[in-house]
Amino acid sequence: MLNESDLIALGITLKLALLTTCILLLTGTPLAWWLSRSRWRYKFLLEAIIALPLVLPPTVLGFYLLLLLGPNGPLGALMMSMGGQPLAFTFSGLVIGSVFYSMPFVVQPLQDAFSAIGQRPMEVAATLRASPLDRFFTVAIPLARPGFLTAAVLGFAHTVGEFGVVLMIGGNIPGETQVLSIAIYDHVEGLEYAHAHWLSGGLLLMSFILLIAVYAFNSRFRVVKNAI
Amino acid sequence: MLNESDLIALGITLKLALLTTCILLLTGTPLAWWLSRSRWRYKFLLEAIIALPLVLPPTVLGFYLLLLLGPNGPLGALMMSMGGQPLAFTFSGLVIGSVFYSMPFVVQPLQDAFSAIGQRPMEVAATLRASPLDRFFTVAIPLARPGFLTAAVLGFAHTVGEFGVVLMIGGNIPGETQVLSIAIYDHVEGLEYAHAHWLSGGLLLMSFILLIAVYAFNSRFRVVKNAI
Amino acid sequence: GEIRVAVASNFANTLKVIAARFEQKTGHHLIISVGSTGKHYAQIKNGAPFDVFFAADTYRPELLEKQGIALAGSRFTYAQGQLVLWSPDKQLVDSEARVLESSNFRYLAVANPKLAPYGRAAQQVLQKKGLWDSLRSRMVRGENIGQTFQFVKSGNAQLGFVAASQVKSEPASLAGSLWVVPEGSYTAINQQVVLVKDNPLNNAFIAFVRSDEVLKIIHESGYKIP
Amino acid sequence: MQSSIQAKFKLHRGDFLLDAEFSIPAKGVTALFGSSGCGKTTLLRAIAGLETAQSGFLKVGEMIWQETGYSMPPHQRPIGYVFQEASLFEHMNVQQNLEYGLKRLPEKERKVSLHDAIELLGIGNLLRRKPHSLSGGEKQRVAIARALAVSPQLLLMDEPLAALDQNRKMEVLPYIQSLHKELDIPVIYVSHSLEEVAQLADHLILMEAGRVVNSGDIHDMFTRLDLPLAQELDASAIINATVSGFDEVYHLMLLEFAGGTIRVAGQALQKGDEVRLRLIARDVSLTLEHQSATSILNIFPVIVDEILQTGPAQMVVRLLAGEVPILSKITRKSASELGLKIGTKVYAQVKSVALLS
Amino acid sequence: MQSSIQAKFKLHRGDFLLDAEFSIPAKGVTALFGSSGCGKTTLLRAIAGLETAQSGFLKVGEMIWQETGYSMPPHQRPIGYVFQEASLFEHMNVQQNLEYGLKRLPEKERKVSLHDAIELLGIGNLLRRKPHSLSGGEKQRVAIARALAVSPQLLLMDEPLAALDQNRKMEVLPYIQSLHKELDIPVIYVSHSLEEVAQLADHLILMEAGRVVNSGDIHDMFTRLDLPLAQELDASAIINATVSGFDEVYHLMLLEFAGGTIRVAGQALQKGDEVRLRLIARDVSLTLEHQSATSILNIFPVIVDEILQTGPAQMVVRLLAGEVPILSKITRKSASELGLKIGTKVYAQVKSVALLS
Ligand SMILES: Nc1ncnc2c1ncn2[C@@H]1O[C@H](COP(=O)(O)OP(=O)(O)OP(=O)(O)O)[C@@H](O)[C@H]1O
Ligand SMILES: Nc1ncnc2c1ncn2[C@@H]1O[C@H](COP(=O)(O)OP(=O)(O)OP(=O)(O)O)[C@@H](O)[C@H]1O
Ligand SMILES: [Mg+2]
Ligand SMILES: [Mg+2]
Repeated sequence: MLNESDLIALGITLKLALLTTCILLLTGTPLAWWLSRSRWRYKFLLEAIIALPLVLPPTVLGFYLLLLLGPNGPLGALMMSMGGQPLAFTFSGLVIGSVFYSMPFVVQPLQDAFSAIGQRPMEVAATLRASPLDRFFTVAIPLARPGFLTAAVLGFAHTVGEFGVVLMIGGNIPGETQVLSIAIYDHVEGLEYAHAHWLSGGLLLMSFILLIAVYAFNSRFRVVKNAI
Repeated sequence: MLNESDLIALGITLKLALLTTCILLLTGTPLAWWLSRSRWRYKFLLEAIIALPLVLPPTVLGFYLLLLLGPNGPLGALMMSMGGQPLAFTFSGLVIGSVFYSMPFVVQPLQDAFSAIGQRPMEVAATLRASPLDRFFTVAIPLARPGFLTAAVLGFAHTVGEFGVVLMIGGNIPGETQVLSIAIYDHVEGLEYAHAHWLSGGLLLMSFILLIAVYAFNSRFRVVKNAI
Repeated sequence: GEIRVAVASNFANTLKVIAARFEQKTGHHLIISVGSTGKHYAQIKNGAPFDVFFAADTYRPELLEKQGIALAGSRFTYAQGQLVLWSPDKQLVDSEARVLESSNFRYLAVANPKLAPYGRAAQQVLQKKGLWDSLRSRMVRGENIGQTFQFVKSGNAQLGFVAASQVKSEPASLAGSLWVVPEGSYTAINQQVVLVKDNPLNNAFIAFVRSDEVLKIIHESGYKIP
Repeated sequence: MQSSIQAKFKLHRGDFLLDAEFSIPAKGVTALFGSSGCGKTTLLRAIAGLETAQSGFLKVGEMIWQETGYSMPPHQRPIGYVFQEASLFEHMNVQQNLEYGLKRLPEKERKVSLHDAIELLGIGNLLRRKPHSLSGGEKQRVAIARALAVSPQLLLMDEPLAALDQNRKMEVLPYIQSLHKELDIPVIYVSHSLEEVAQLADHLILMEAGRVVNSGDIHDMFTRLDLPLAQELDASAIINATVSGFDEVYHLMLLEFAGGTIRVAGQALQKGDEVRLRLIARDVSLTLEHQSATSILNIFPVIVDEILQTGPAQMVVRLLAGEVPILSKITRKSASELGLKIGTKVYAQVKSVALLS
Repeated sequence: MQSSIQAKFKLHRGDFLLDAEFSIPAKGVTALFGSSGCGKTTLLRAIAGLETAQSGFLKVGEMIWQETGYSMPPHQRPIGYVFQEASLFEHMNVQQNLEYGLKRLPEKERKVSLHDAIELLGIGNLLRRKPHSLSGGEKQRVAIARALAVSPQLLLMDEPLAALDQNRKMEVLPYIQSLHKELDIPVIYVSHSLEEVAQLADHLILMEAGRVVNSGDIHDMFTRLDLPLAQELDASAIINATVSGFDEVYHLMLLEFAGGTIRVAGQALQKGDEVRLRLIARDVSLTLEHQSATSILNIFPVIVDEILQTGPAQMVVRLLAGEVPILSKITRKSASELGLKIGTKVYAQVKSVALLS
């Protein structure tokens, strides 16, 4: 049913999705926090820019990333001049592309969750000797828990399923940048439907189990508001 | 710069994105509400199922939708037997596919937003004579405002940018199911880069203006929590 | 009247020129849907309303014919793809393609052999040269010949096996270096067309495609005529 | 026959069990009194229909609000509810908060004047403000006005005045009273303050650990030595009296009750008006003789009815002033010096009398 | 030299302007008293450093917490803060809430015993519970304990006892007092209740519409007829006295103050102990002669110092009992009958005396 190359693609997919989700959470959290607290007048510009990559078709976005990161592109040229390697067709490139593309799915729910907390818990923590960083980790993040769950699930699932960007800047190199979504796509395009069904089924099952685990675990930690 | 067929594609895109977003909000809202209030033990199963379509590559998802909706598929056959038309390769088919695919981006933020409200405001409204439906519209929805914004933005942008599903079940028929994202993709594939740049630029600009308008408008209606 | 045509991405631009001609001549309008041949196959099988299908290979039109979805006997080869090894770099590609044995490049772009006939052709060429396995780690694969071209065009892959029609349609590309792969070192890339719906208008269009006028257009676009 | 509110609830909340049963008249103010955590809020919520999954029975007047298998949904119960925390709608300004319930009320059921409530609660200048910019007391006042605006047929108030200052309290309390007097709106009122209860309540429900330990008329409950109330710091007696005349020179009112005449500062009332007075037990001193040349104006003969020692040095004495029970808190020394026994005739000197209504 | 808290704040909140300046000793309890919306919470927040974008100056003891261009961040200020709404962390249980601040405190700075605070506030059985399952009063008690647990060098409390019942209040108040007595923690305490203020405060800051109208020693402030306090319903005098002996038979303590001896129930204290007493103005009656055969135990000679008419029928009289000012509220009729004038010598009968500490 699943051959070796499928398993390798599965491994890469998981690695990519996990890494991307981690990076998204790590970078998205401070960004979302800042967006939720800042009173900067032109904040809405930034908010709009973050959502913008979404409106381009993934392949096209991948195309522009390719132009940007390529040796003739501004970013690629910069990197090369600093002695770096071009990012296209590498796993790192995939990660960058995925992060860029899935950013809004992480930042927006987090921003909403942080906003919903309000000022008060942070003030209370301040009067209890917690430094800004301390209270961010011990109060803001635990209270924003549902937002983190949403952000992680959307970010992870979207990265697993996404393949336009990944295909474009990854180059579909087996063992390196060929992820499961591309493999399934290849099977469908190549009319190997049985194989595609197997792979899709497997992916769905795996994801379902993962999601169930996450949601079931989460439901035990709900913060209840004003029950009395 | 933009020719007639581009404008037609733009029209279809806007129509699709708006319609999809509306349908998503209309169906996602009660679903998210139910998810946020229900204490059903196996709720997490449903939550997982909603997020599931995300993990399949869009084209593959589209493929399965095609199998399902096509004249040989169970749903398509059913519709035919009831005297209906098969949905594949029609605008309605596009809408169904997009709704299905973007559902988690709408349901999750809404569910979070509804959960964040807590019981109290609804109880207060009940003691002020508001029926369940009344208080849902006058209290729950306004208080879940940030969630609606996030849901609408993610849902809309994702539908505009999405093209895998749309390509598969729409068939890229100009004037009918060819949306802008496919048109851009075609131009890139057809090496008409200049045209692709123009279209992408236009799409980005339009979306940017739209997003800015939404966010700027929204920032004037923020609900502030416990400021004193 | 209207004719709905599904066309493989690589032939789309050429078909648009043909369509314009046809419209001019007959006043009939062509609605062109561009896509990958695999996708079109799945769609036609599932009831897509296409009248004519310009595929990128022979396999899928054949299948449709066998399954009785396409009109038996309507199938014929409308163009033959020409494989070239191309680089935007003026110096890189020599007339013998020795560059392939050198380490002067990091990535070689090839279309996915499983999906794209150009990819299969490139595979055959490389296998003949005994390079297929050794170049594996330096090969990036495009889903179709369009993407393969973009890999090279954007400079991320230094060279790649692309279609002659692509290099031709992009005047700037001609400035680069080019090796036209000799015929015979790969199975001919026959692109076939098949009628899905039989009616006079569609037949008229097919007849037009067979006309010399059109053959000339196809040839000028970088394809060979069978 | 007088209409009544009959209730019986049994419900669990974690380890806590509310098992309360009471019957009170469906008029006047009923105070719900008990220590923190005894279940007052839970009981109030049950009455409002906000506690789900409960079994119980509730009949208000002729209407059954709840019985086995049926519970009228909260929004159909003609109640007003002031929550323990102000709970304003954050997305509406003060005016919109106030009008929320009002708008949902048919024109002809509008009896309470929102305008009056706004005036009295001093929130007229806050109407355009959002809740987040209000102070604690301001929020609470808006919440009270909002609950009043629905012209409820039963008003449920959960410590509504805790956040208000004394002066404002003294303005709001009579207004709440007037509600039930003029508009016939019964009120169930949770309070920690005996002073508030004395001021306001006609009826009292005494709670302890989820149960109703006693309920009844306030005059009675306040002066029963077997209830904990008489031992509270603020123990007092509530008596009804009638205005019988005025002392024009000194601006005093003469108030007649079964046990004598009481003089109180003020002249606002009419002859014949009924008033309620509070005699705080520690303000009532006892003498054997009728004393003169004292600033204490109110002195009348009483008979010792019951004596309870409440500490090594303290006693509470229940006195009857012509059948009307009043309390006096005195030291054991005084009691002994005066030779108090049940039946002893003494004079009660009441230093200060609070005119409650 | 005594260390002090000096503050000067000026800040806007919409239309509201806080423009407050005061200097109080950095010891004992300072009450912040004023009507709803006058800016008490805002001032307290400014002291805690929670109001941003403010200009001001704040010096506590020798430390400057804020001056132009500098503001010590809130988490570095050694304060404890009890918010007007309990504001517990919803994601932690009670125990975790209590330990949150404690954990962040170096071992050697831990002076307040969390265990004692838990005992006293009666929240020992709630430790495993989440805030959403607590009653209003329970939440507030946890919040108090949590603020105490950080062993603050300045305790800021915003109406902390509003949600507590009388009995619990009477337990918590002395505890708060003991904090500043035993651990030398100064407290700034917002309250609406003059009773609480009298009970607790050594110092008083009187606020009105965003400004400090007066601040000073509580003995002084309470008996000044030019301040609004003397006209409050609960107007009273606070006096200091020393335990001078016991009446073993009747369990009475004899308390000596400059104006005479006061007898109060109880025997808990040692001879020589300093105590504080509250004499409520309406409990103080005046006679021309020294009366006997009365249950009033405390009678002493005083001289009329000042008289203020507070209504058509009411007067407040400021009396000096051997230099110690006390207040008496009497009717105009009584004043006239007794012929009161400044300098008149009369006897003050004090019906009930509240022993405050
Ligand atoms: N954003 C704002 N716009 C206008 N006024 C404001 C704003 N924020 C606060 N205020 C006003 O500032 C005043 C002071 O509020 P604060 O909370 O300090 O009062 P407080 O003395 O604590 O009252 P309470 O006893 O009711 O709690 C209030 O009158 C409030 O309405
Ligand atoms: N989920 C729960 N688990 C355990 N105990 C609970 C739960 N919910 C409520 N309780 C308990 O029920 C009791 C009654 O709560 P309620 O709010 O009715 O008290 P209350 O009389 O209003 O007190 P307060 O005067 O402090 O507001 C409290 O002791 C509370 O701790
Ligand atoms: Mg309560
Ligand atoms: Mg306040």
